[in-house]
Amino acid sequence: MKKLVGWAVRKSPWIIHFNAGGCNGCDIEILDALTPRFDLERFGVLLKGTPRHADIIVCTGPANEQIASRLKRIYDQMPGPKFVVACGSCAISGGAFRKCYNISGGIDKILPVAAYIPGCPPRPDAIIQGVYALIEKLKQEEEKNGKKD
Amino acid sequence: MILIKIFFFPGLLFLMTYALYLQWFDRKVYARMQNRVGPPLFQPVADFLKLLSKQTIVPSSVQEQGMFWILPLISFAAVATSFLFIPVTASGPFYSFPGDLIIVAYLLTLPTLVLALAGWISTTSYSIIGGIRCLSQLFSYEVPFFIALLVPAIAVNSWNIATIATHLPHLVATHPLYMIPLALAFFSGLIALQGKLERKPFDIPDAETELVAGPFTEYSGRLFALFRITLDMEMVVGISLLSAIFLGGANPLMGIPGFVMFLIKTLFVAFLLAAIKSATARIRIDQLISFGWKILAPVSIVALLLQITMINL
Amino acid sequence: MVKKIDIASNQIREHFSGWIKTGELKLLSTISGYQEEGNIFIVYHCVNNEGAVDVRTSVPLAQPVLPSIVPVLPAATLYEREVQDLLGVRFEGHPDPRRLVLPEDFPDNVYPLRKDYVVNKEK
Amino acid sequence: MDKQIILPIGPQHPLLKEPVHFRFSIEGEKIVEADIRLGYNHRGIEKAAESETYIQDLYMIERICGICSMTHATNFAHAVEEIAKVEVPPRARYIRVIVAELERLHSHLLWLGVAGHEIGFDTFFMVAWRDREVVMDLLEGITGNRVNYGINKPGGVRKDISDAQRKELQKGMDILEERIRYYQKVALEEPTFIARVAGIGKLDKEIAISHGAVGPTARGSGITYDVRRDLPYSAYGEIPFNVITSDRGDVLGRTIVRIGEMLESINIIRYAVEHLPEGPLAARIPRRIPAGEATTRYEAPRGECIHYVRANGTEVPDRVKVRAPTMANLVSIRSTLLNQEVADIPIIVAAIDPCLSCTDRTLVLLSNKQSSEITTWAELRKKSLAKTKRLL
Repeated sequence: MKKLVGWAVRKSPWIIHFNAGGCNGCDIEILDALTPRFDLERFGVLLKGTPRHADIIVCTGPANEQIASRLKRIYDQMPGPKFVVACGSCAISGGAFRKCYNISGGIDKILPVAAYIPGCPPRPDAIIQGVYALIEKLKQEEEKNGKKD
Repeated sequence: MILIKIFFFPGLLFLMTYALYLQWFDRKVYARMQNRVGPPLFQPVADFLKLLSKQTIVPSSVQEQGMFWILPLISFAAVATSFLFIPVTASGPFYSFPGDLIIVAYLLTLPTLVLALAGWISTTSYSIIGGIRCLSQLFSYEVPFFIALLVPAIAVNSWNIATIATHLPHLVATHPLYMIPLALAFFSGLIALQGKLERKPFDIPDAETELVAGPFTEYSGRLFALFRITLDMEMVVGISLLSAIFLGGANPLMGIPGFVMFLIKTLFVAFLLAAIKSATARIRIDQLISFGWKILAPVSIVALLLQITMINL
Repeated sequence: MVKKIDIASNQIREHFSGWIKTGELKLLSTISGYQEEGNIFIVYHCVNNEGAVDVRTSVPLAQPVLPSIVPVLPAATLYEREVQDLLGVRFEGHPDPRRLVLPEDFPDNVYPLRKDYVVNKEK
Repeated sequence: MDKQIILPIGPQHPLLKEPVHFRFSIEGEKIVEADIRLGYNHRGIEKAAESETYIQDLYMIERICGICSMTHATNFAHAVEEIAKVEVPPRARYIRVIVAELERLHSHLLWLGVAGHEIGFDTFFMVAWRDREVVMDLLEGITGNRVNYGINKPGGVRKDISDAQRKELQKGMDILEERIRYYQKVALEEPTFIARVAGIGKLDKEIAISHGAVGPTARGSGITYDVRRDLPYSAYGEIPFNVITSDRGDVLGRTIVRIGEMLESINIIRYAVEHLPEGPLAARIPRRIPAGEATTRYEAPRGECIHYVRANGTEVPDRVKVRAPTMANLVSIRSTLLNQEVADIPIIVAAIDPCLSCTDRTLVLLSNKQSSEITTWAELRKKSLAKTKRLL
């Protein structure tokens, strides 16, 4: 039964997008990944409005000080097995804005990040590859603790 | 024997699998119309299982915790029972008695009421407004939907779905003139069904860009899975009801077994719904009410009057 | 090229209301401010019928008060609030002098764009 | 019983790609009061810009906004060139116009798709964005990156346009023109689209002028102000084009203006590609910019964007002020939103095509106190629950 549920979680990752003060270049590319040319729905990925329905939160932007607390709160509202994907070099390390002292220098200072997608902005196919890498990581973790217990 | 019929073939299990299949079919057609690739076949199954395994959060601000849990079950039960009256195989529905058309029609309105209640209970400003919109939308498409159902009933003058399904094709063959009111009724019934299932252009309650997810905003995990599967089952019941009474349901035609005919007709109607969904934008609530009363209701009333006059001719 | 006009700080409102009455002012693009030694310069970037004009005025650092032009020209509401946030210039008569851009938990009367302010990167 | 509910939208909401916070108090479905809270997208670029050289600044200023990065890059480069009194060679000016118009095309197509999405017309979103890929490929061909092109540098341009790319550009323009003509037909005839767009978000001319609206939002209300024609920069003086306006004043008017502008951009690009002059790509510019100041204006896809740069003779700017077009349009949005329907909020907000990462680029300080009196989506929900209970 656990294997079946694991398969289901991997096959239908619903994402919610959170812009933590970025330049919305990455946000456009995420939306672009849903359009006909790159269509994320092939992997069952759906963009959901409320944190209640989402499994993966894709964060972009260097998370400036004011939005950091909101980001944490949205993350707490997400149910069940949830993952964070930091998309774009701003989200990873503050990127072009690392000199501005208002930012907290990347999403991993606030939330446990499961996958990083480098690029400024990453191409839509890089974003798809990132989500796919996260799914692969889930599979390996499952095999690992599958053998353990 | 009866238990197997209830739970397996024409009953629950078949309904759920067919509901998931139709959801996939609908999303695939919708995607292909936007020349996207669209989800793989097993996608709805994966979505359903994943939602079941997710943690269910009930917000503390909800006073009636119990109510929050029961609502999805009520609507699930309502839709499941209504499916028992629909003829799926040539041998007719599981249970049918004169007047089951009215029962099914009312059971179909129950989920919408439950949805409005769910929106009201979860007390977020988004879901409250979503709930209100559910109710205001209810009035604008229920009346045309009922009238549209009446037209074939009057033509065959019986309230029993099974008898309508079997007799209608012969009736139309003998009086080709009946085609006009039946076509009109089918058209308004289809549009009203689109409104009942809250699909575009009538998906006003859970308009994603304004109200986030309307009544569903607070639901997550198992409860949301139940709601989602109920909506799909409601689609299956609605479509098969329409195809039963208008297109002659599951009676075999030139050697094709009844069940296959049932599948072909329902897929045809589902394709129509998906086409409507992809071609239109979401209209506003006041436009919906004016559209419902100024266009949909008159069309179905005209169809009804035409049908009545034709019978007495 | 951009025409430059210098005006004393107390005549700002009359100057702009005059322009609006004669219909000369087509658009107030924005208001920007910078600090130089003892006083803060406020520059009103406008577009008139014949081209771009920068109207500049200055206020002493010790007493940075300027009449607001919002009653005459509503377009300036957000620009004045922004300069107020960042340079600490108080605009008298501004209908809604709430904080615009700085976060709520930002210490009051510390103005980031002033020269004396140093970037304290705690990270 | 007029029950007033506070409907908070933002900072995290499917309608907004970026964090801004609108707070509407509504009665039934009518909006009674609208309030806006910025600051969520604030990175503190201007203070940081004062501690980096002009070249490094250009790298950061270009990333103020993902959709109009060429706007900020060209505008900043113009300001520096004006202070240093450097003459940009004609070929560079033409290449800047070509890339600028390509960016306007992709930005307007993006807006068209998002507007369709806001009113639930997802097919329009998918189709508009699929055709936007044509522009993105052209941009990537010329500048090497889909967004944040990095083609500008103070004094000129970094990359050239080869003859093969010129043919590609012409081919791309033909495909786009045919698609955009189709969108024009859809926007003017498709009943459900028109039903959601006509007559709402009315902004009449006087308010637009007094509230300082710019770009398509102003031109949709009949104001004929376009920086490319009134204060021409780079090669716009030599390229014939006309300014599209409509005096409908509502969201449909702005849609007509934007689609018209797209067709104009195609003609501008075709003209520029044919008349691309020969010559060097950039002029030498000294590292230390002599003291001085410059105010430069640029017609961004969303309206007039203004940069004000002060130099003090060193290689680091003394003051950089950026005002993005959306900041100008935010003042007039309140009047377009009052007593409209809740269902129309997204399309009216989308009608000014807010680009908040531009608006918010000024300065914020790091602080550790965590008290906040204006709260987020979640806390506001608690606030609105308390308020609704009190009012019920």
